Amino acid sequence: MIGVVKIGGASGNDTRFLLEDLARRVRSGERWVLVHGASGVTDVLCEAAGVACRYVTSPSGYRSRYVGPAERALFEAAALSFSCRLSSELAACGVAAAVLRPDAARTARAERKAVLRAVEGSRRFILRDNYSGTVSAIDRLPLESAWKAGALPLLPPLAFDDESGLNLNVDGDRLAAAVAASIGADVMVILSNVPGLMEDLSRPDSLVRRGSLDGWERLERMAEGNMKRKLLACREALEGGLERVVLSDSRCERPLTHAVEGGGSQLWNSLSALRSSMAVAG
Amino acid sequence: MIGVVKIGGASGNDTRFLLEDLARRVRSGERWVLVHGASGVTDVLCEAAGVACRYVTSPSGYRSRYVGPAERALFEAAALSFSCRLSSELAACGVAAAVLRPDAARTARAERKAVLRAVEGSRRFILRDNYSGTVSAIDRLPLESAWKAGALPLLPPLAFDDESGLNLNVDGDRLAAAVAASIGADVMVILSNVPGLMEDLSRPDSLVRRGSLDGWERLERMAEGNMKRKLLACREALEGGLERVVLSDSRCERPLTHAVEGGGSQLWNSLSALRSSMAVAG
Amino acid sequence: MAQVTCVVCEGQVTLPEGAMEGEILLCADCGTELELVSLDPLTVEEAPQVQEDWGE
Amino acid sequence: MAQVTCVVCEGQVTLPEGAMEGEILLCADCGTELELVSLDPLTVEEAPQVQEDWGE
Repeated sequence: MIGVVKIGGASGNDTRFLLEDLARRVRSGERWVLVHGASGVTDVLCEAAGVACRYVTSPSGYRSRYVGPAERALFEAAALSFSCRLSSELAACGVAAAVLRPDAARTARAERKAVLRAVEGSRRFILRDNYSGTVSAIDRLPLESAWKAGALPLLPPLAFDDESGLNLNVDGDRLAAAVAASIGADVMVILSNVPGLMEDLSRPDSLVRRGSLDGWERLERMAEGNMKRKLLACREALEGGLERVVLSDSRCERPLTHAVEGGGSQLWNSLSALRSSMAVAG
Repeated sequence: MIGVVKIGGASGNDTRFLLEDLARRVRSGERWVLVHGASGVTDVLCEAAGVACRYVTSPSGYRSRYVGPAERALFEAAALSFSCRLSSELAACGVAAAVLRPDAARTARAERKAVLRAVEGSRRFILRDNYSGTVSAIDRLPLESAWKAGALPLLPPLAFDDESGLNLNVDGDRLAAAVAASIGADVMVILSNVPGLMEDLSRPDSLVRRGSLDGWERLERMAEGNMKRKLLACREALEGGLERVVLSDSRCERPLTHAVEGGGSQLWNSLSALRSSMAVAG
Repeated sequence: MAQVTCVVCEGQVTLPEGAMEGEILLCADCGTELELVSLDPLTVEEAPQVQEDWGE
Repeated sequence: MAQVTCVVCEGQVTLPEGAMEGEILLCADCGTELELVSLDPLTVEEAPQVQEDWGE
């Protein structure tokens, strides 16, 4: 089994359940890659350093963090510190995690969104010194040499931009999707603090249990805010060759096993794959 | 062989030689702990975040970085990012490094120097919100569980302060000494960009090849600036039970092997130990 | 109110109150989108078209 | 020049020009070291003795 699991980057997140579950599966011989986000821990570091977080909105209404030179440096440092927290907790579970920093390990490359348009009320702006990026390429070699050394590859939400020679912050979910496609993973699991894709966020019993690329518009219509980006990442993984991706809850006891064994929202690359999974589930 | 190696934290440092040498020795079955400094990378992050570095001088003339709440957060993040750089480069050499972050792994504890006295010209001050610390205790268990998982323990210059619940920045050399004493290391090697302890910094041929606790005052008189602290760390390791510590140059091809096999300044815990080493060296 | 010359049709474009560097101005005469690249000296260029929406 | 009362001998201690919070003042009467803990209100306490020199 080769899998990719993505978790959030909030400093308060209780990652113990996930890391124990992941460590158990790694020790049993499964090959995993752990990708994490960093927005929560970045806010904490920006505040400590007295750097105000600025948000900007794209012409089509997407609200994102503005990443100038100072924010980039803080985002990178916060993301890597969170990687160290996860690697320390994994070491305590008997698993060696190899934190792969993209400028050193060249795991992920990014294209910088150097020119952006933003709107503020009725006014519109061109942003030029933005340092966030989109993942453009993955090199699987460093991941494989980490496995060969008996380690779990652990990736912060960063990718290397040859032009600027800097690590840019990228969307962790889409980085996980690009990695999953590049290593031909059997499954990608995105864990967050919601049960999965919800038809109606106010109704806890409205979890969408299954979906596939064939009915993707229906899923997209339900998604709100961050879930839109998670769905985009899921589609990129499925179109990148994965048979299955799962959106599931990180707050249960064995969150990874729960997701792999059918919990949360199971999203398949085709209707037929979805049907055969139901036949198997019986 | 159980060893502890300490390297500097300047962002420009070329760590390739050292990491390849260390990886070779780890793959051959030797047990090592890698400790690193972070002052260089901290300056880079402070500058990027627009936080000015402030230095203060102690009543007896020691000049140190002032570590307030903002500086502490930046120092911690910069130190951990440098840990990730080393772990990525080690992964490329086929060695899994387990970055141990003290608040998560509880490897090292610190006592906060909460009240400091500083001088500025003729004026004297009490500094109260200082967040640097002195190493007070080491727990060897996380180091051993990292070895058991086949990983190289990698420690940033941080230690956990139970009272504030924060990682404090500590002197990397003295952290290495405390770790070496706690695991009963055979040798501690401190690598930096000087050949070792020099009798006269302006004379490249004035390397002190050997010394021991018995003639320590003579060594201390020669040391200037940072070397004073490195010598203090060496004495703490020798008084902590080590037989030998080495101050050597990180800029040669196999810097660790060069130091272990007799290069740089070899400092012994007693004159007799020094003499028997010379007999063996023949 | 400060004015600047449109680089396409040379019409006069009025700056809004508190205009900032990077702001996009619309030339009322020819409809070109202009980027206020510098306030001192007052300079505009045609605003670049950004390919994808960076939410994607 | 502002003055503050020494907490040990109640003598009057003159503040130096541009005195800052945390500054150590010497009471000329009894030789006690005073820490200027607050400028507003003007408050001093006996300055703590710091055990080791933090260079060690």
